[in-house]
Parts: sequence; C-alpha cells; structure tokens
Amino acid sequence: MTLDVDVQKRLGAFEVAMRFQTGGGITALFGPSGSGKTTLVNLIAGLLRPDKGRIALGSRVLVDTNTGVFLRPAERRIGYVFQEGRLFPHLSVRSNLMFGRWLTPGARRWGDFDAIVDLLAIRPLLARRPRDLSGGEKQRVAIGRALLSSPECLLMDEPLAALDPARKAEILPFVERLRDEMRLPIVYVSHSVEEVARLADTVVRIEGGRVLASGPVGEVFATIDAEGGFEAGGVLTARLVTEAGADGLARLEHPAGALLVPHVGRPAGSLVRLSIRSRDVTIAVGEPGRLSVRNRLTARITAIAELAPPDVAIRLDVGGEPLVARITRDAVRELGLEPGQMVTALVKAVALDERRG
Amino acid sequence: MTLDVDVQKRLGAFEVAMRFQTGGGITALFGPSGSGKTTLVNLIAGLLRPDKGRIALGSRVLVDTNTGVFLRPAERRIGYVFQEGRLFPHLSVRSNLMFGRWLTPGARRWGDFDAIVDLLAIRPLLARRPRDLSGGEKQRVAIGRALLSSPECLLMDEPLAALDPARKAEILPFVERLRDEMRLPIVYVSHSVEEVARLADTVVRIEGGRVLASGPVGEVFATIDAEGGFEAGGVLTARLVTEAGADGLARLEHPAGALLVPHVGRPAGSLVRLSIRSRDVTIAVGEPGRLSVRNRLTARITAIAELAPPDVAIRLDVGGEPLVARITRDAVRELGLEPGQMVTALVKAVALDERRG
Amino acid sequence: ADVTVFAAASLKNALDTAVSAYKAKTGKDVAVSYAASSALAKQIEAGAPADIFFSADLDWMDYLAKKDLIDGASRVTLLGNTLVLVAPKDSTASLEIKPGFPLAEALGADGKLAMGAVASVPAGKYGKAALEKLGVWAAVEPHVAQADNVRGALAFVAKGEAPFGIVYGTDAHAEKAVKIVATFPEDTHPPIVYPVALTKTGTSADAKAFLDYLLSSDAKSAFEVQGFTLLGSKG
Amino acid sequence: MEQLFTPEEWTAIDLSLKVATVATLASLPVGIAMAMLLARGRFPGRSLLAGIVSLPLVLPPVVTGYLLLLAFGRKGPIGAFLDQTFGLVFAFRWTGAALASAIMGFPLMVRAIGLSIEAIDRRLEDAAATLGAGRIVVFLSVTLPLAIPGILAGAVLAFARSLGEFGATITFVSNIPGETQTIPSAIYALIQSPDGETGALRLTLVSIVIAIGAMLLAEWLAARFRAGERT
Amino acid sequence: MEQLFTPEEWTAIDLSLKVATVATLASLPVGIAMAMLLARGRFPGRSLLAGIVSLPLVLPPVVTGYLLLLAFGRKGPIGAFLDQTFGLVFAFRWTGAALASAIMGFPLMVRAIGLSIEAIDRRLEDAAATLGAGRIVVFLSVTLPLAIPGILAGAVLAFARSLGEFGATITFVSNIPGETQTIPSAIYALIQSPDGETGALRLTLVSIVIAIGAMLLAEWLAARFRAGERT
Ligand SMILES: Nc1ncnc2c1ncn2[C@@H]1O[C@H](COP(=O)(O)OP(=O)(O)OP(=O)(O)O)[C@@H](O)[C@H]1O
Ligand SMILES: Nc1ncnc2c1ncn2[C@@H]1O[C@H](COP(=O)(O)OP(=O)(O)OP(=O)(O)O)[C@@H](O)[C@H]1O
Ligand code: MOO
Ligand SMILES: [Mg+2]
Ligand SMILES: [Mg+2]
Repeated sequence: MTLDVDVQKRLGAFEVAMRFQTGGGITALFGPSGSGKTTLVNLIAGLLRPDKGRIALGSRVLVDTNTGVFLRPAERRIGYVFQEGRLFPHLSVRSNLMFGRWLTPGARRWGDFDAIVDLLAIRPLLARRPRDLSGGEKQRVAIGRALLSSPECLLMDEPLAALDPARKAEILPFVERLRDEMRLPIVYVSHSVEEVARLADTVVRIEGGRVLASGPVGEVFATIDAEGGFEAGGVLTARLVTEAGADGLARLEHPAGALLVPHVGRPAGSLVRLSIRSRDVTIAVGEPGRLSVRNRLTARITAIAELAPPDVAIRLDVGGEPLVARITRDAVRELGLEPGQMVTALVKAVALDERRG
Repeated sequence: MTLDVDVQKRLGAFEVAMRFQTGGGITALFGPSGSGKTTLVNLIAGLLRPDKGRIALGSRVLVDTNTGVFLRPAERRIGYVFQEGRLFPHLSVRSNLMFGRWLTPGARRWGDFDAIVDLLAIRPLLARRPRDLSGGEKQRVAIGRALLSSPECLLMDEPLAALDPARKAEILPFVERLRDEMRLPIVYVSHSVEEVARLADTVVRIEGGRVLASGPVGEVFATIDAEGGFEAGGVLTARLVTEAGADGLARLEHPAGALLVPHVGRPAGSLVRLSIRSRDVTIAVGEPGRLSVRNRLTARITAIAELAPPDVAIRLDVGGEPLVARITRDAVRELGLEPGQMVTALVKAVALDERRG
Repeated sequence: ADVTVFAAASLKNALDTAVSAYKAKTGKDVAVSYAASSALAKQIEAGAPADIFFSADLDWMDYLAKKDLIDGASRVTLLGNTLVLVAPKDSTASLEIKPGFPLAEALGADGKLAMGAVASVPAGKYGKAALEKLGVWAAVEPHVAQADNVRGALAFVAKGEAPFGIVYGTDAHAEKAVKIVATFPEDTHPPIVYPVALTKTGTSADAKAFLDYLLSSDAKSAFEVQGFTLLGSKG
Repeated sequence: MEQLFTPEEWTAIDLSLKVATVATLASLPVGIAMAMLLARGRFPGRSLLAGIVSLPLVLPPVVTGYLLLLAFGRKGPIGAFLDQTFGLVFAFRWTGAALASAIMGFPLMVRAIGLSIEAIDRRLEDAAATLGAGRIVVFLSVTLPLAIPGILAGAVLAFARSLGEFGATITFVSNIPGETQTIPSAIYALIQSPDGETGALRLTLVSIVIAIGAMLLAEWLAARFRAGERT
Repeated sequence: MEQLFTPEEWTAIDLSLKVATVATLASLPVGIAMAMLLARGRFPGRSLLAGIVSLPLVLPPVVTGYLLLLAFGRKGPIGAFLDQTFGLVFAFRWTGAALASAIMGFPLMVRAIGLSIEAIDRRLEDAAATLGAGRIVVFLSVTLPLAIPGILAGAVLAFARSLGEFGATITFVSNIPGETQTIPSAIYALIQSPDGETGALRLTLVSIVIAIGAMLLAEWLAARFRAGERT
C-alpha cells in the first residue's frame, strides 16, 4: 500500500512543506531533532490538519484540502505509537491494551493478545496502572496498544528509544514480520541508523520541515553517508542458498561473492536484503590473509569522498549495488586507493543484519 | 567524589536492594527496561525515600535510615535530567533554563548560560513554551535546565535517547568535559552500549532491582560480553604520542602495538582510554594482507566462549588488558583458534572512541 | 393534608398550637406553610394550593383582594398586636414614649436601633410610622439597623448588639433576653392586625371548617397565650 | 431516635434528603453536558451562556425563586406547558423544591466539572481517537473518567447547596410540611418562633451530619478512583 | 445614568462592589492556604476540617448569619476580642458584610482551588525541588501558577456568591443603607413591598451586569494564562 504525501503546515514559526511517496513496507523518517518528523506523523494520523495538501494511503484519501476531504483520526484505522507514550492513566495496562481492540469490529481484528503481550514482555504488568511503570515498560505497552487496535497502517515515533538492546533485538524482527505477514505499511521514526538501515524499505530524510531526499534505503543511505555524520553503508540483495545449520550461519550468494549471515528463516532461493554499516566495511588490496572476517566481496571503487578528518568515504560498486566503506585517509594513502580500482570489501559476518526483501 | 549506595526499597511488588560504590567520574547504570535504574536515581535525588539504607555523596550523607538523616531534594544540590523531561509548562524555555540558576547563590554558580544554550542548539526556542517543542528539543532543554542549576552531582536518565546522532556527538564530549573540568560526578543511565563504553568510568549493571556487577567499565563490560547479548569489547589504556595532524589521526602507544585514533585533545604523554566494541575486533592469524584496518594489536587468546550461534566470544589478553572479540564459530574452526594462541587483533581506527582517563 | 394554610411566619407558635388542638379534636390534617407574607401572597397569585391566607398585615391581603384571589366574604381581621420598644435584659435604660422622646440620644453615637426593614417588613413599617408620628424619625433614622424580619431585629437586641429595638409585643413576650422598655401608643401607628381569609380556591368544607375553628373561642387561648389580642371582627 | 424529632421534622429531613439527592443526580448529566460545552465549545455567545448559567449564584436566592415562580408556576409559561404536555408539575410540589435546588447548585456543579475537564490532557483524547474511538466513545471512555474529581466535587457542592438552599425554595414552592418543607425551610420557620432555637439547632446539626456524610462518601469515591489510577 | 437609580440604590451598588471585591480578595490567600492544606495535608481530622469549611454551604444562610452574629458581634467572643485588640469591628459595618460574603463564598473557593491543585502533576514539583527550590519556592513558582485556573474560578464563584449573598449578611449586620445595604438586601426589601417589582428588576439587572463583567475578566485572565502556556 503506497503512502502519498504532499502537505504544507505552519506551526508557529515552523513551516512544513513535504512531498514524497513510498511504495508500502516500512518507511523510515530520518532527520535531526526538531526537523518535523512528529509533525508529519501527526498529519498522517489526522491529529493535525494540513493548511494545504493531500495525504493518501493506497486508494484511501485521508485528507485533501482541495476537495475538502478530512477523515477524522478514528476513521483512518491508523495505529500510532506516540513519542511520549500517552497511556490512559485511569485504565489498567490490560485495559489500555484492549482499548482499541474493543473498538474494532471482530471481522477486522488481527493479532493475538497473548502473543503480543509475551513478545513485549509485559504480562506481569497487566494489572498495573501506567503510573507505576518504568519508562521502557510504558513504551512497550504503547506499542502493544497500537498493535492491538488492528490498524491498517502503523505510525511509530521512536518506539524503541527507551528500550535496552536485548528488548530491541526481540521487537525489531516482530516489526518486520508485521510488514511481511500482515502487509502492514509502517511509518517509522528513528534516530538509530542501525534500526533504519535494518528495517526501512524507503527512507525519507527530513530537515527543517522539508524532504531532503526520499527513496529506497540503499540509495538514500549511500548519499547520506557520503555527506558524513552517518554510518549507513548500503543494502545488498542476495539469494539464500542454504539455511543456517549447527554453526548458525546461512549461506547466501551475491554477484560479488558468497555471504554468511545468521539464521534467515526463509526458504532456499529467496531473495534476502542485508544492510551493512559503512564502518563495518574493511577494504583489502590483494589477498587479505587469514582473518576471522567471513565475507569477502569483490568491489570496484567508484568514488572517494573526503569526510571530516580522519575519515574518507569509499563508494563501491559491489556486483552492481552501491556500498560505502568508511576508512581513514591514512589508509587510502597507504593502500594507494583510487577510483576504478578493484578491491575486496571485507564485512564481518556478525555485522550483517538480515532483512527480508 | 565517591558515591556510596546501600539501599532497600519496595515499590508495589518490585523490590530494590542495591549496594555499590563508585569512585566519582561517570557512573553508568546499565540494565534492561524495568530493572530499577530510574528507581535508584530517584533514591539518590531524594524523590524516593529508601525503606532502609544509606546513600552518601563524598562526605555528605544524603540519607541514612539508621541515623534518621534525610536531606530534602532541594538540599542535595543534585541536578536531575529526567527520563521524561518534566519541563514546567507554565514557563518559557528561558525561564525553565533559568529556574535553578535563580535559586543558586551567585558564589556557587558555574556554567555559562550562552555557552550551554548554544551547545544544546536551543537558542531559537528560548521564548517558546515546552508544549511547542519537539521531543528532542524538550530533552535538550531539560539537560540545560539541570546543568544551569549548578549542581554538585548530575543524574542523567537516558538523556540522549531522543536525540539524533549528530546532536549526541556534540553533547557527549560536553558531558565528558563536565566530569573532567568541573569534576562533576555523574550518574548516567543509558541503554546504549556505545554511550556507556565511551563515557563511563564505573559501570553498575542492574537487573531485577539488584546489582549484578559493578566496577571499572573495562572489567564489567568484558564480563557482560562473555555472557552475550552485548557488544562491549573492552577498554584499553594507551599513551598519547602525537596529537592529530592534517590526517586527523592521533598516534598512541600501547604495550600490544601502536594505535591510531581521531583527535584526542590532550597533551602528548597523557594516558588515554579507548573503548572497543567486540564486533569491531577482527582476528588475524599470521601476517594480515594489505588492509584498510589501521590498528593491529598483538594478542593472546585466554579463553573461547560459545555464545548463541553463530557467535563465539574470544577473550584476549592485549598487553595485559582484557579485550573480547566476537566472531563466528565458523571462523574459529577455519583459523584453528585455541586458548594460548598468539594472534593479531585488528581494530578499525574509526571504531575507537577516545576517552579521557 | 385536608387544609393548607399560608401564614405569616410570625404566627407560627400560635397557629401551630391551634392546629394541633384542631387535629386532636377533628382528626383533620392541617398543613401550614410559614413564610413572609409577601412571598405567600405572590405564591397564591401564582396558583398556590392554599385554602386560607393568614397575613401579617393588611397590605398583602389587599393585594390579593385587588386581584380577586380571596373570598372577600370570609375575610376576618382576627388578631391584633402591639408594638414595643425593647432593650437587652440587663439594660438600665428607661424611656417614656412620647412626642420628641430622646431615643436618638439614648442610642448614643454608635448604638443601633434594630427594626424590621422599614420599607417592607410590617413591623418595620409600623415602627417607622410611629417614630415619624412622634417626630423622632429624622433623628433616629441614621441609627436604624433593618432586619429582614422581626426575629432578626429581636436577635440583635437579644444578643446585645443593639441597645434598642422595635418589635411586636408577642415577640418581646417570648424572648427572655430582652425586656420591654415601653409600648408604643396605639394611635402612633396604623392598627397592627392579622387578617385571614379563604382563597378563591379554598372552597372545601374542610377549609371553611378550619377557618371557623380559628374564629371560634376554642382557638382563642392559643393566640392569647402568645400575646395577641383577639379582634375577631369581620372586615 | 424517633423521639429526637417531631414527625414534622422527620418529614422535613426525609424530604430534604430526597430533594438534595434528586436535584444532584438529575442535574448531573445536564451539568456535565454544560461543562463540556463551555469548556470545549467555541461558539459565539459562549461567554453569555456561561454568564446565564452563573445567574442563580449572582441573584439573591429570593429573586431566583421568584423568577422560578413566574416561569414554572402553574400559570407560568413553562409550568403550564409542562403540565399540559407531560403532566409534570413543579409548582408547590417537592419536585419544585428539587428544581430550585438543582438550579441553585447548577453553577457550582458546572464550574467544578469544567475545571476538571479543562485540566485533561487532550493528547489522551487524541490517542483514543487514533485507536478508533469516535467522539462519543472518546468522551465516555477518556474525558468522563478523567473528569471524575470535578464531577464528584460538583456533585458534593450541589448536594450541600441543596441542603442549605432556602430562599429560592421557599419563594418558589412555599413551605408546605410534607410536600415542600425541607430542613432549611423548617429551620426558617423555627427561627421565626420565639422558642424555636433549640429545634433549629437540632435540624442544623442534622444538615451538618448529612452533608459531612455526603462529603465523606465523595472523598471515598475520589480516593478509590485515585487508587485505581495508581495501583 | 444618574437618573436610572435613586441615590440609595447607587449607594447599594457601590457598596456591593466594594463588599464583593474585598470579600473575594481578602479570602483568596486564606482560600489558597486552606485548599493546599486539604489537598496535600495528611493529618487526622482532615475530613472534619473539610466538612467545617463546607458548612456555610450546607447551612441556611440565615443560620450562618446568626452564628456569625454570635461569634463576631460586638458581644461575641471573637468580635469582642478583635474590637479590643485591633479596633476591628464587624457588627453593623460594611466589613461585616464583607466577612459574611467571604464566609459564604469560602467553600466554593476552596473546592475550586483544591480541584486545580489536585490536578497538578506533582512530578513537576519534584523537578523544581531537584533544582534547589525549597517548599515555599516550589509552592510559589510551580504549584501556585499551575493552580491559576482554579484560583480564578474560585475567585469568580466567591465574587458572584457575594453579589447574591443576602441571608447571612442581613442577619449578621442588618440592612443599613450606605453601610450594610448591598444590592441583594435592597432587592429583598423591594420585593417585599407590593409595588417594588420594577425597582427589584433594575437592581437585579445591575447584579447580572457586574457578575458577567467579573466573569469575562476572569475568562480573559484565564485565556491569557493559557495563551502564555502555549506560545
Ligand atoms: N509505584 C510502583 N508500584 C509498583 N511497581 C513499580 C512502581 N514504580 C516502579 N515500579 C516497577 O519497578 C520496576 C523498576 O522501575 P524503574 O522505573 O526503576 O525501571 P528502569 O530501570 O528505569 O526501566 P526503564 O529503562 O524502562 O526506564 C519496574 O518494573 C516498574 O514497573
Ligand atoms: N505549536 C508549535 N508552535 C511552534 N513551533 C512548533 C509547534 N509545534 C512544533 N513546533 C516546532 O516544529 C518543529 C518540528 O517539531 P517536530 O515535533 O515535528 O520535530 P521532530 O522531528 O519530531 O523532532 P524530535 O526528533 O526532536 O522529536 C520543532 O522545531 C518544534 O519546535
Ligand atoms: O414573616 Mo413577616 O411577614 O415579617 O411577619
Ligand atoms: Mg518528534
Ligand atoms: Mg527508567
């Protein structure tokens, strides 16, 4: 389901004018603090009215100032995980979770209460009131509440910011499953490059109320990285050859070489997408020696961009896909790297987060 | 200034019983969501009274249930950056920031309003009310407000969770400067291994209301990693040889080899601490080829621990300091690694966050 | 109730006694609504289910008569009362009421003369008339504290807040904390009378029977005990 | 106990309780709706409406009673209409006493509820809307429960006012024992009689006991509600 | 305008304004303190105190006025003490009218302020404490400003009640033109005379105008405050 946004909105002195389109799946909104991400999400949810413009989700027009269409939030069937929780203080955790569910006609319900409660590890909290929850617990309940309202689209505003890595590691695959199994379009705001690189199909880069760039995650991240400050390397698409065995590694085939990745959980032959952080890419000229690094990809240097010292971004063509390596200028000099040169890109196996295509 | 904690507190069904001591500097509280971090911070701030126990900051006893001492929060001179902002809704951002400052006698004031406002990039917000701020903006104002109250100790509960990487990168060194220049003891709650590894002098690992481990960051993290789930590798202490030149790299000397690190900003000869993430360590057997990896440390394998497949933790002795590498079991087999073996630990220069000792 | 009487509040004690005697005798139930005569009159005008109106002055009875809401034939001016000057019980003041008597001087600079509201409360109206007739109103007026009914005025004197007050003889009799300094001669004020009548809707035999009872000698003692004089004449 | 009060006083106590309870409960829905309208509505004449709602507070009770008599009396336009259409009579009935009480307590109720409604974080209502709650559901499931402190306070104020209300009631429905003679009217009548003070005092104490009972009940409910919010 | 009212009526209007204003302003600090005590204090007898504060609402005004007369009259224990110690006299003075008004409006004021205080997020007060604010500073800089909606509502209720108060005032300080004859006393007197209705109506309208003016002022202040919170 596509999301089509073309809106203008003024809040005090802050002006939003954004236009982009995504092809469904997970759309990451990425941008500095105060850039307008939450404002955009509120516009999609219907909590703010655009001064001018149109938002459509698939064939459903949510708002169009030209035709005067404005669906109220309750009519949009969009789940929203707020940046600040917003749990109902007068209801128990259980009632908070069930709130949207009660309001959903049986036929439109999906998701299993118990499964979601266990995934979020909030079963011991069910009888409590929000006031007695920790920051991360509140956020987990908020995620559960939005999911259990059986939305047709999900807005998540920094949903995992307050969570520990272990919890994040459990929830992230679940978000992916929502996209894949429920075919739920998700708008995901995050400051974490890793989260975005892993989850997003489309990235919308926002700054000062405008869209700087939008498009597939690989493309947008490759640009971002060249400008510095971020650590996204690229996204590669590979074919699963054999699923993980006792050693826990699945084998994949990519035009630039074989790849090893932790368990994939998909049938052999599937296309799998892998996100790689630029700082996890090491460049070797000639034979790399006996290293613990598992993945060796044949790559051609397409460009070398200076970042803030001591860093340099090496743009690579890896079997036709872009990938950025971030190394020191010192290394570039010593290895004598230059555009056009063929090198080996080394990527630690454990650094690969598997993504479904 | 040491922080001495030995408290018991019951909140509903949740029981806290924690005991630890830190030697000043930055103490990171690290633990899963709902483990009791905020509860502990509230006890230190005086917002909760322990059922039993004692907390002392240096020679000042903040609370002691045995002697009946209980300093009220206002008497503790402890700045607190709350997990949820808690800005005063009826005051402008400027008044929020100045709130604690007005209450501080001139002689005890430190910190420069303009410098802090600029560091946090909140100057354009000064005339606004908290209601009109974005999530990250609120959090930055909250940091400023706590700092400008000229505290003698700072409690920061996930202060950077809502911020983008660029902003974090600006604020983190400032927190370090507070510790170093103001000699401000800081208790820092974070779920980010990177933040903790970079900032903390002492790490207190908390789970289920108890202290699992506490001690210097290197030690605690090496253990954590061996247990899996985290990515901390270790902390190395090295001597600065030359500060960064045009290439942006400072050269350091460590018993296990030379190290290259981005700008350090300390006089030559200083001891510098470097935190390394386990997944950024590659192991080479024999002479590595021509790689972009800058740092090559001679290491001896002290132990090999299985983690969840496909991972294995290789504990290394690097010039007398512990370091953990996280590689695949596949690589261990192929390279024939075993305890006692001498190897080279490769660490990408850019993966080193410099820390002051 | 078999009969509903709207009666001025100052009649409460006397009428309550009469009602219970009547009830004991006939088994009939009589409900009395006590309020200010003005309020009662306006309620009757608005259709109140009153069978009998027992007013504390002629004005409000006339008001209803003019609107043709009472049965003029049944109207009787039943009771009379006196107007007295009272002082707190421990007061040593002694004054004789005569034209130009030194009431203002007796009050002193700060003392108040407690009265019912002189524009509306009957006792206040009578008091004002009397003082005017005696030629002391102008001197006394700045000292007057007006209460919203006679009981309020009486309370000011009883509690020692006001050195003098003008109330009905019936009230002064019953309040042990005040003493009567002097009684206003009858010719100084319009007659203090309590007319009673059936209303236009009070046509039941029970209503007529109770009114007759009030006029009968059986009821006499109930009124006299409270200090009323029985006029009992029609008109 | 029976001997403590005369039958007439018992009747007054009974009636006062009935009048105060009915007045409070019957005006509560209207009070909530009015508070909602005034707190949330943005329409021309809003301030005027707020002013009109407050009138019974501003006017001497006797005036309010008199206006009620003119409007709701048997011959008054509204009174006649209600009588003919629904057979609903207020004039000189206990229902009229309840109406007078309800009207006198109304401004207090509306203010208290309005304060609570205005203190509600509207972002919670937004959150409910994203979960599929239409306006009515949002109101019933979020706004109303969060306004409970104000609703309870408003009910207590109205109930207490009703117990003390006298001027409007006696002016509107008179002071007919067993029908419209509430405790305050009875106290008034007693005060009028020379030796009525002890009777008045006894009834006053009854009022106080009832009011404190109502207040304790409301506090207990509020505490239960707060406890609910916490545990 | 001058001809619209008799000089006596002008005096009553003037006096009512003075009495209502003084009663409201003078009771405000006490009302805030009492609301704070009841909302925050945890001491035995708290409910009892809450009950006592509400008494003027529960008792018929005449009874309250009578009790005031007993206590604050020249011969009353408190009245005599205040007279001798501070030369402060309430009996038959406009100050007594203000006292009666203040007491009648007090329960309304305390409830409204209490509602606002209870709605305050106490974590903000905690935050102020960690910034070095002692209890008094916390109160003045956080609690008080956040309670402004309740304080304004409480002041309006008390002011309006004062404009309509009559029974307690006349019973306590009687009805002395120029000294204690407020608008309601004047209206009452007019209503009691067969031809006073038009006069009563005129004065009633004056009351309404004043009350609506006060309400608009309070709403404007509240709006300013809310705007302040927002921009
Ligand atoms: N008043 C209370 N009653 C019962 N349980 C409580 C209460 N307050 C906190 N808890 C529980 O105590 C535990 C510790 O809470 P705390 O806020 O200290 O966690 P935390 O470590 O800060 O977590 P997070 O990282 O999610 O913020 C949580 O499980 C929480 O649910
Ligand atoms: N009502 C308002 N009046 C004026 N400015 C506003 C208002 N609401 C938001 N803003 C401003 O609009 C900008 C965008 O806010 P928004 O909440 O969308 O940011 P964000 O991208 O979500 O940031 P963060 O990552 O910090 O949450 C901010 O600079 C904020 O200060
Ligand atoms: O109640 Mo009256 O009319 O003053 O006697
Ligand atoms: Mg945001
Ligand atoms: Mg916490």
